[in-house]
Amino acid sequence: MKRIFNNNRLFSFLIPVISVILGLLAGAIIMLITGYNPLLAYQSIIHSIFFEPYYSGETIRAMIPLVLSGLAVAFAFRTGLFNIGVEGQLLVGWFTAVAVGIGFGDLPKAVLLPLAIIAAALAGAIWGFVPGFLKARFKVHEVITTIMMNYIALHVTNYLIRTYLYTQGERTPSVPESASLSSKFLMDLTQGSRLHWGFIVALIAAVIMWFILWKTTKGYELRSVGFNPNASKYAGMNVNRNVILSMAISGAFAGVAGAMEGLGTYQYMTINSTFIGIGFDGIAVALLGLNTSIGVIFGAALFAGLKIGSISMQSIAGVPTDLVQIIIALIIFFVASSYLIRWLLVRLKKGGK
Amino acid sequence: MDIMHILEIVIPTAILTATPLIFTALGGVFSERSGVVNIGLEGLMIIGAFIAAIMTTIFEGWGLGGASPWLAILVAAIASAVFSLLHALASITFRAEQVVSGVAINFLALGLSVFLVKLMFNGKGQTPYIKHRIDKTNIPFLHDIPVIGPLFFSHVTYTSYIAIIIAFIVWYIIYKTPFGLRLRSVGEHPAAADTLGINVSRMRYIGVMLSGAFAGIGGAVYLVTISSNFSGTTISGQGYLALAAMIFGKWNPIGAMGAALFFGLAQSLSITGEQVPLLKDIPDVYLLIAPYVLTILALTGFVGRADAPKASGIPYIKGKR
Amino acid sequence: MSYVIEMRNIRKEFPGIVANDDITLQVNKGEIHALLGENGAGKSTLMNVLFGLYQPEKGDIRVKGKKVNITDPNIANSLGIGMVHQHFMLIDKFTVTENIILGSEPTLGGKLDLKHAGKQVMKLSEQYGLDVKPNKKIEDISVGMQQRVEILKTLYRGADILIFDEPTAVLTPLEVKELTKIMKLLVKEGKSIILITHKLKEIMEICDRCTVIRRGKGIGTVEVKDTNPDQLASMMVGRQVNTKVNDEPYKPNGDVLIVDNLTVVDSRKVPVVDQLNLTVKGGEILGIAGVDGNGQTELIEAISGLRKVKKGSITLNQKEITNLSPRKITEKGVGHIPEDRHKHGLVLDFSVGENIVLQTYYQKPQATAGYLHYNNIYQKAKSLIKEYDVRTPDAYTPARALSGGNQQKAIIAREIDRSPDLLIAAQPTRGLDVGAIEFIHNKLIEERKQGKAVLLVSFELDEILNLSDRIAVIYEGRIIDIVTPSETNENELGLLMAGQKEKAAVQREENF
Amino acid sequence: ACGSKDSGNSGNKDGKDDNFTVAMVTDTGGVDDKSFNQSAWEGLKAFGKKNDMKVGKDVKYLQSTSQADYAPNLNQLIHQNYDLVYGIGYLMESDVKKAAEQNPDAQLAIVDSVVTDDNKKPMKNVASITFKEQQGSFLVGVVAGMTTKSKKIGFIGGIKSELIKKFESGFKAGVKTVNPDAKIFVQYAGDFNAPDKGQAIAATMYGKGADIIYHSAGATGNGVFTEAKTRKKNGENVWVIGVDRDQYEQGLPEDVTLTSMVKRVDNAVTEVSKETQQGKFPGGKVLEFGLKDNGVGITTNKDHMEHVSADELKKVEEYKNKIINGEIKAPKTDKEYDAYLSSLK
Ligand SMILES: Nc1ncnc2c1ncn2[C@@H]1O[C@H](COP(=O)(O)OP(=O)(O)OP(=O)(O)O)[C@@H](O)[C@H]1O
Ligand SMILES: Nc1ncnc2c1ncn2[C@@H]1O[C@H](COP(=O)(O)OP(=O)(O)OP(=O)(O)O)[C@@H](O)[C@H]1O
Ligand SMILES: [Mg+2]
Ligand SMILES: [Mg+2]
Repeated sequence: MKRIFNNNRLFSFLIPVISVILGLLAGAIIMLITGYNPLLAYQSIIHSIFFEPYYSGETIRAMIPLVLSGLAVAFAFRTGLFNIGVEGQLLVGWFTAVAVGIGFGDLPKAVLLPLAIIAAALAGAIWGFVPGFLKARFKVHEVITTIMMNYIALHVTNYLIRTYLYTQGERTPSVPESASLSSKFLMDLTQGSRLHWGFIVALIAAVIMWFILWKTTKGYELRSVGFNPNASKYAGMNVNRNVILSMAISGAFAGVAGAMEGLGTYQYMTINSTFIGIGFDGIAVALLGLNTSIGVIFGAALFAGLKIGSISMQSIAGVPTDLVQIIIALIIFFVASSYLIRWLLVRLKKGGK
Repeated sequence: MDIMHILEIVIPTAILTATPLIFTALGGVFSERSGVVNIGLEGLMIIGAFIAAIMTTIFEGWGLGGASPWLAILVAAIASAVFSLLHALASITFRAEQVVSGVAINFLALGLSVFLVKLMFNGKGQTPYIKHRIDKTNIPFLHDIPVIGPLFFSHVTYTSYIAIIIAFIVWYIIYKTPFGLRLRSVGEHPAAADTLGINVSRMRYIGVMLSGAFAGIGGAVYLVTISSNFSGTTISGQGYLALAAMIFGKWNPIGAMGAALFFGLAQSLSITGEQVPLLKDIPDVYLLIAPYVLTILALTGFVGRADAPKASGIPYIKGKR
Repeated sequence: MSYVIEMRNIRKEFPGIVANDDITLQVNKGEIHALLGENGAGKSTLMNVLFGLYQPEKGDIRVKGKKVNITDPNIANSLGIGMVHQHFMLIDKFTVTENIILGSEPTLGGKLDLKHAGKQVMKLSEQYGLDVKPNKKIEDISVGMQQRVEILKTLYRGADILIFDEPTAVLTPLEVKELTKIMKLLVKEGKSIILITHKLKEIMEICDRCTVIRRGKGIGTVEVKDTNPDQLASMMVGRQVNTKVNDEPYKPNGDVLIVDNLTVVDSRKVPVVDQLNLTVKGGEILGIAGVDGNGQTELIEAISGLRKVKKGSITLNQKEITNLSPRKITEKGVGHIPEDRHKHGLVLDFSVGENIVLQTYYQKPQATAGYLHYNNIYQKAKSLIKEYDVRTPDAYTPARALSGGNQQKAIIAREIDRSPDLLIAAQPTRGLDVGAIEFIHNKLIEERKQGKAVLLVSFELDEILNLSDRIAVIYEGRIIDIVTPSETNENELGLLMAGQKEKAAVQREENF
Repeated sequence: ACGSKDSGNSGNKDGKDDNFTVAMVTDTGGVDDKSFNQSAWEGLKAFGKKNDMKVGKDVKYLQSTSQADYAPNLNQLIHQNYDLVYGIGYLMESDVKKAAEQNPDAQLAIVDSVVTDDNKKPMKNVASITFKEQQGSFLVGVVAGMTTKSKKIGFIGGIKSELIKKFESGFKAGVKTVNPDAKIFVQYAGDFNAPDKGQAIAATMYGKGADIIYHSAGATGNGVFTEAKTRKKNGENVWVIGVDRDQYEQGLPEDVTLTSMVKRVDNAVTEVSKETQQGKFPGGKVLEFGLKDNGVGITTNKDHMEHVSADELKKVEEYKNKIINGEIKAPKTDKEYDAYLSSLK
């Protein structure tokens, strides 16, 4: 019995790995059919993200918001909720971080930087709180409300930027140095990439999520409510409050993801005519990572690597970047269809014996 | 502008905007009623729009003229149904987490369609414009009826009427035919259906593929009535709105249609609002977010708890306890 | 002679377990054949094999002498096999008629012909005395009627071999009687029945023969008229079993629970508990007898804080607990073995260990300042698993993987371990085998011995009669009488439960 | 490439580069956006062909899939030693700036924006290419003002911004100059990618009696065309004025394109590339391409202007000259427009 248990863990670890391999294989086949050179394409990806410091830096930089939005989705998932609203929560977090950074620009960095990040977390939390509250109080399905809240966030942040923080170039002014996560050191280390200290924030967030869910009574409650609200209520937990809390925490992670863009990558916020997509990518990252902290980090790494690598792939092998999107989609499919892989593995094993 | 004049602008616009949503939301109803959550409606719409763009152009090339967009819609329906097989395969046969598989559908549809467009059109990111659209017309005779005529029978496309009629047909199918009974049973309690000899997987495959076909029509209709060409951003969020409409409509075809029309109306109001004296002075952000806020208010206010099919989202595994 | 059903040397494995190991079952035409075994012995599995839901690894099946290969329920149906499942296979949102016709619907020009179907259902139900309301939704009818719908489903498909998987576990005594009548009628009409039950009395009463299985292996088949309950029980468990009776002297101390003038309304605002008064003393087991749906569920939910109290008060140890939160009430010393263990009792996806601390996870030593000590949790779980004989591979196994009886044991371990002043036990032995029942009864009696108050709600009159010190009969939301077990009997209780207080009084006179 | 420290004039010392390479980074629209990305790429391609450069190698573009891609894309090209790297679109401003700071030897150019250093001075190694859209818009405004029957005209913008304001202000000024009584409806869709909104807004404007709509709304404008075509099919006499490039084709088959305001990003890009190739990289300069330099204008294809009478065309020519010789200054902001309006009275 114990062995089966262990095998299961091995399985769950193998599944994403095999999925990635299968996804890349499928991508190669598509390239072959459509007349591109898959070897060159993959080589260019690998070469750039592993051997060109600039792209290594950019990959890690791209990971930062992905980790956080992945955590946001995973956290909600763990508690039985589907947060499609990460995108919107990220936008309000982004805006808030930038606004606080600019608005309180006189504060010393040691105060301002954490303040801006916390404010962003709060903003995201509020944006997540609304669907959570509506679900708890009025039983409104969170999927709809989070979708609606995304659009509201998009328009509201645009409006706020245009009205209060507008500068040339359809964006806010840049945040002062005292609110910036960017680092000369990291930049030089990576030949001028936009890598910033946010990666530490992302790692801390991953630890926090793991800690909350698995080490605290609150996390126990959240998971319990996620699995069985009736039993949780019977056991004395406040189901409604947990639903709300879960969405708020999830939103906070998303808000911090926004702060990373606002204080790190860009140092400002642009008026966005459409969604930026990191929130939706977060769904995929969470799934790739099997909704675990460590998994989310790996998922984000894969995502970021492929995305950043695709720039070189486009440039060197001439393959449109959309192919990366296809590969990612296929990987998600394979992860989702873990049953298939499990089945294949079992077959292989039996055949081997 | 007097009220009537405003309505004459608002209502036809609302109906036009709602039409693709109605089709797609109906698709969602089929899928979810069979017990398969379909977040992939967005992606299925993308495929529909993409195929419609390509096929209309091809049919035009064959000299089919005004029939081209209509035929293209049909092909799009088939293509999206086939594409939705991926979702069916993953979530029914391979027991995938259905939300995940739906998300993958969305990624894949976007990547694949744009990739193919680039391949077909020499690296270009969008298709040429179609020459024959399905245009807004005034319905003969009916549009002369006072009041109703200008509101409901002028400046509308035939696809809108088809959508509304189909909503009723879908309602009939789901609630009044053996097929519908079986479809719902599979979404509510697959094990029970199984013991009665209903092939759960087959019903679910049918549900998902119908959702593919309908979402494909939705995307195609959007293309041939509104956008006229396809690019990666042609469908941006309509699938999610359709999903919301389906939930808003409580998984009921008529309800979904009503919700889609409501979305259309809210959006149309938000656009026309700027041209209406009273609403003009309101900062445009309020009008822009109005449809979404209204939807939330409507859901909290008077729609109440949504009752999803019980087994929706749960893969059926024979004999699992 | 040839059997209507003959299953030979059936073997069925699940990952990690052999559910059926070389089992043989032979059923005569026109008999009621009992299938007896502990929880998890493999009864349901065997029947699911017969019904085509599972494919056996080994063995063959003959129906009416012909070798068959039942690969899915359709084939079973066409062979005339119908099954009433342990967990009802009914669609809540559908009407009775829709549930019955599903899969072989009459149509009229492509449209469902519900009118015709309704008539057919009525005809069938009259023929077999199965009272149902064709146009009601399943979620609105009683469990008994739901079961009759299940039976109708099989009859509608023309089944002449019927499998009943623990049909009486969920029924009230009255309903059980009715079902017994129905089964006898069915047999008279030439149908054959396989009946799974844990109730030896029922077997003795209505069955012709009985096949016993233990841990997946066939033990043998006996003629019921040549056997007795004790023999059956020991065949099943492999040892002697005593049906436990509460024979300790009754020494109640102070009132632990006082329910005063309590009114609770349901979702439609109809009072389901209506100005109810009740007292439970320390050191007593108070049994609540009543037909399902007379307010016992709501009463319990009100006491445990799961449902709002409209009027009246609930007092525990002289402290008012009316409308406190479930958490507060639990902390004040109420334990609750819930009636629906899957819905309320367990988080099936949590490990057994995590379930053990479902109410106490935040307290020391499980946690300090919001930080969980998993070591302590699992240590506690392990010791309880041992003490209460919960059969599970380990404390880390998800509760979902346990058999019903063991799930129930885990709940009972959890609730009793908290040593509450008041223990509410709702249907604590529903669906369990005699071994498990014995164990649980022992535990309840032990609680009483410790001076705790036990509120026992059960549809099993035997259970109520054997365990209770006093029996309160609930009818339409009120306690219409309180009787002592030694001074009453099933007949009187039955009448009281039906609200016939006067007749019951007459009955009592006659008895004594 | 091998730049020299004294910047502004890198490339080969002799001023002529045999192996000159040039590349651009598109914004998310891609090189087929029927707008400035496409135009820029056409310019580059033409430039490459003329100089026998290999398209895809010596002349190349990289497409961005999101705004996060701008920086790595620019860097990719800089690291591949392209002699001149364009960032297309004002959204790339800060990324171009950063790239310019980090790679002082690189020669960069930006379209539609001005890249300044921290002291608000144009950066030395960036050529800023801007256009006087208000001038071209003024001319199509003149056409609209003369053509309208209903005296109601619409303007639909994508997202309200300084850039689009130039289109709006110039256009309105042109209309009012020739048709002071005309009523002009203005609405922004809030989106460059929402044909459905474009269509709805156009429906509203036409519904209110406008017979000509000028759009500056990217793909949102597609909806404007759809609406106009539909109406034309139903017998209404409505028009659209195209933007950025000659949108005649898009008005077919109903033929609803009255004229188009063209923005010759291609010309500008070709020009800057040529100068750079010749060793005269206009780094640190803010280049403003207007009517005079053929940077903006009204469509020149006469066949695509068949609905504008010869007289009217003559008028347009007149105003063009007035703008070129400075007699008329087309307004580019709301304020300038208001001032311009009062000057008309
Ligand atoms: N894990 C979960 N996943 C999804 N929704 C959940 C989850 N847990 C709780 N909910 C939702 O939270 C809301 C409140 O749950 P709760 O069980 O408190 O409802 P209730 O008992 O009907 O309400 P009341 O508190 O009024 O008695 C419901 O909409 C429920 O569906
Ligand atoms: N689908 C399944 N997957 C894995 N194990 C199963 C499955 N169904 C049954 N089992 C296991 O097979 C054994 C027999 O189960 P079964 O349900 O047949 O018992 P039963 O005799 O009907 O018990 P009960 O009296 O509790 O209903 C048990 O150990 C059970 O845990
Ligand atoms: Mg069983
Ligand atoms: Mg049982």
